[in-house]
Amino acid sequence: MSEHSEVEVSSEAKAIVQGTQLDILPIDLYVPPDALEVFLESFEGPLDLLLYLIQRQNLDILNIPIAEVTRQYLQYVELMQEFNLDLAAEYLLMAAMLMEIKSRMLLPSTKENEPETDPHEQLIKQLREYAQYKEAAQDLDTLPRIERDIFLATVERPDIPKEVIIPDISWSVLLEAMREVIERAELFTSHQIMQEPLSVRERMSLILEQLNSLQRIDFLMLFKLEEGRAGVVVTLLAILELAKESLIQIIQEQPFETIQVEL
Amino acid sequence: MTEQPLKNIIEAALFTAGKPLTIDHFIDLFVEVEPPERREIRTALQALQEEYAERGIELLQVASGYRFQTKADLTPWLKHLQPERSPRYSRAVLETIAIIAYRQPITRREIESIRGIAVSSDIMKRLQDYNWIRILARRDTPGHPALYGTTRAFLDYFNLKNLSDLPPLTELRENLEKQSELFEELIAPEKEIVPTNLEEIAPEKKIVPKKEILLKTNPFVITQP
Amino acid sequence: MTEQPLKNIIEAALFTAGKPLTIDHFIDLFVEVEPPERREIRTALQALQEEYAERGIELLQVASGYRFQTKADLTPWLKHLQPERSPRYSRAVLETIAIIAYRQPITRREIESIRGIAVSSDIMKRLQDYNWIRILARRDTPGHPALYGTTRAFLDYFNLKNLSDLPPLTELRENLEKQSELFEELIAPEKEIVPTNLEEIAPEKKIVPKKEILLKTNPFVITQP
Repeated sequence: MSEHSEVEVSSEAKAIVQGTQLDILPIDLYVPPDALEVFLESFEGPLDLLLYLIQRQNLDILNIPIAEVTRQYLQYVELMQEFNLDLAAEYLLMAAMLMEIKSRMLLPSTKENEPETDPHEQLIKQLREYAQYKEAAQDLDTLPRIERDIFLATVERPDIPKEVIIPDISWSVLLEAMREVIERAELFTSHQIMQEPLSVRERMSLILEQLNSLQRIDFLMLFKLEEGRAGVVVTLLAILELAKESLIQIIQEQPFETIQVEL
Repeated sequence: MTEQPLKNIIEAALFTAGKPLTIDHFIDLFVEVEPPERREIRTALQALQEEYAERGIELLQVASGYRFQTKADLTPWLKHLQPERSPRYSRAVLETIAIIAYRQPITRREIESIRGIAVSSDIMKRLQDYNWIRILARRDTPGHPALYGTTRAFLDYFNLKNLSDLPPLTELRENLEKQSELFEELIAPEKEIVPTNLEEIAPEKKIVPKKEILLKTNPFVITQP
Repeated sequence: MTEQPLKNIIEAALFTAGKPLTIDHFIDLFVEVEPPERREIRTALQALQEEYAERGIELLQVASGYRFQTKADLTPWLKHLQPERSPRYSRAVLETIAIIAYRQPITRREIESIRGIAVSSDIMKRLQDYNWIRILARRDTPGHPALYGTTRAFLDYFNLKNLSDLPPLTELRENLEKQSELFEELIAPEKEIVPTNLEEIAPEKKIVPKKEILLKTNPFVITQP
């Protein structure tokens, strides 16, 4: 289930082997557990898995050999359990229902014990409906859309100053965006977002701003005594960090002369 | 104010508005002078459409109004100008929006029962963030579940004028038509402005709840013997 | 790739670039195919200039290249165009401002390497238009890239006294999870009460953002004998 990432591989391809897309897993293929996990998680739920099993064998949805499909389905569910995958409860429910259908088919059918809703019919109805929307989702994905296939034509209006309207962004939405960035950044190990006191980075910005207007500033002027020891430490760390990143230079022209900081 | 051909005013407005424009928008441009007739505006729009037919861009009517956009067959060249890769949407997102588009008004539970699996709050929130869906009403059943529908912005994004432009569902054509009629009525109150303010559509929306309580929607009735 | 008139490609590019384009820009559009001669591009631009002479917009050559702009005498009408009351913002905008807030002073390249995707000039310009970011200095490396930081206005907008009011990154996740639970309770009406024993067999789905990437970059390894 890949609900948490926008970028994903083509939904049809189950795997890529030596550059070739495989839509169906070869039988008797040794699959490393990690890859199997990915494969199983590429299903959007039990209906999707069932559809896959049915379509893989070119079976008609209306006429599924329940016994065989149930057997295969249970195999996958067992695999998922074996690998301790977080198995959505829907998968287990489906397993229970398949077994129910299977056992019902073994019993002689009598009019009295026929339930109002036959689970077999119910399942076929469900599968057909889901298959429809799965297809609709694929169709939707192929419609021409903004940013990918078509671009909006706009023209500057140089004579009228553009009015800037700040969008209404809520605090929680911003935090959520940040959380996603962290998740993504962790994939780029060389760019780990380090844990760093924000006050230092803020002070770095402030120092750069001061230097922007003054070019050169007395080192001691950057410290504010009223901020206390913690403030001094933050300022010092900020200066050192800026120097380390070669954003500022710390200069002392003569011994014992005042230390200067400049851009 | 000098005399200007209506067509040129409409053309320049379309290029600078940054959003699709309706006939009402064009009328609003004429504050100090007598506004043109709606009929004249329609004629001018039609003339523009014809004049741009053979160009690199075209004048198209989408759900929220008229807009100029590039022709789809120029994409291979134009994509080199776009630094941002266009987003790709996960199957969960696409299936959920497809179900909402074809089956609206629909509750989250109903979506879940079609998909056979829980729909995470994250997906619903994301669709609202994209401004593709909104809450149309609440069902008068216990819990008052929200009924979701698609927005004009959704249609705009997929280059559609209305819901009936969606590719027909296999086998379900007649049903769909009935549903779109129903939907057209529901969507009618929404006039010019697509609610872009998310708080308006979903006042309760805050943070993506990542926790899905599964099992809460069991689409299958298992009869106990 | 089908054959397209050069003039149409140039025209569509000018309308979608969001900045003036030079002849070099046009040549860069032809990545997969033989680029046209500069002379041909100039001829096409001239043809476009003539074709737009009587329209509501015109093709002009400014210092940094060619661009379309509206004719000055249409200003009286265009000034009545209502800007969108609540403009849309993209995830890219949110992510970019969040990264700048946490990692300032930072260059655009560095933002891109954290996001793993290009950051368009448009986004940087918009954030500067909002007065949320500013250029603090320029790094003393080739190209002298600008170093961005957040402004007072940014803090004010989000009601922060200073940057250290932002939650530390490490806590951000846990907090969000807690808030999500709280939120789940708030929207409880939509939710069924799940017996606790069911929750045990329904372990919550974990987020697996790495999975897709794994599948893409590290497909099944078939061991060769």
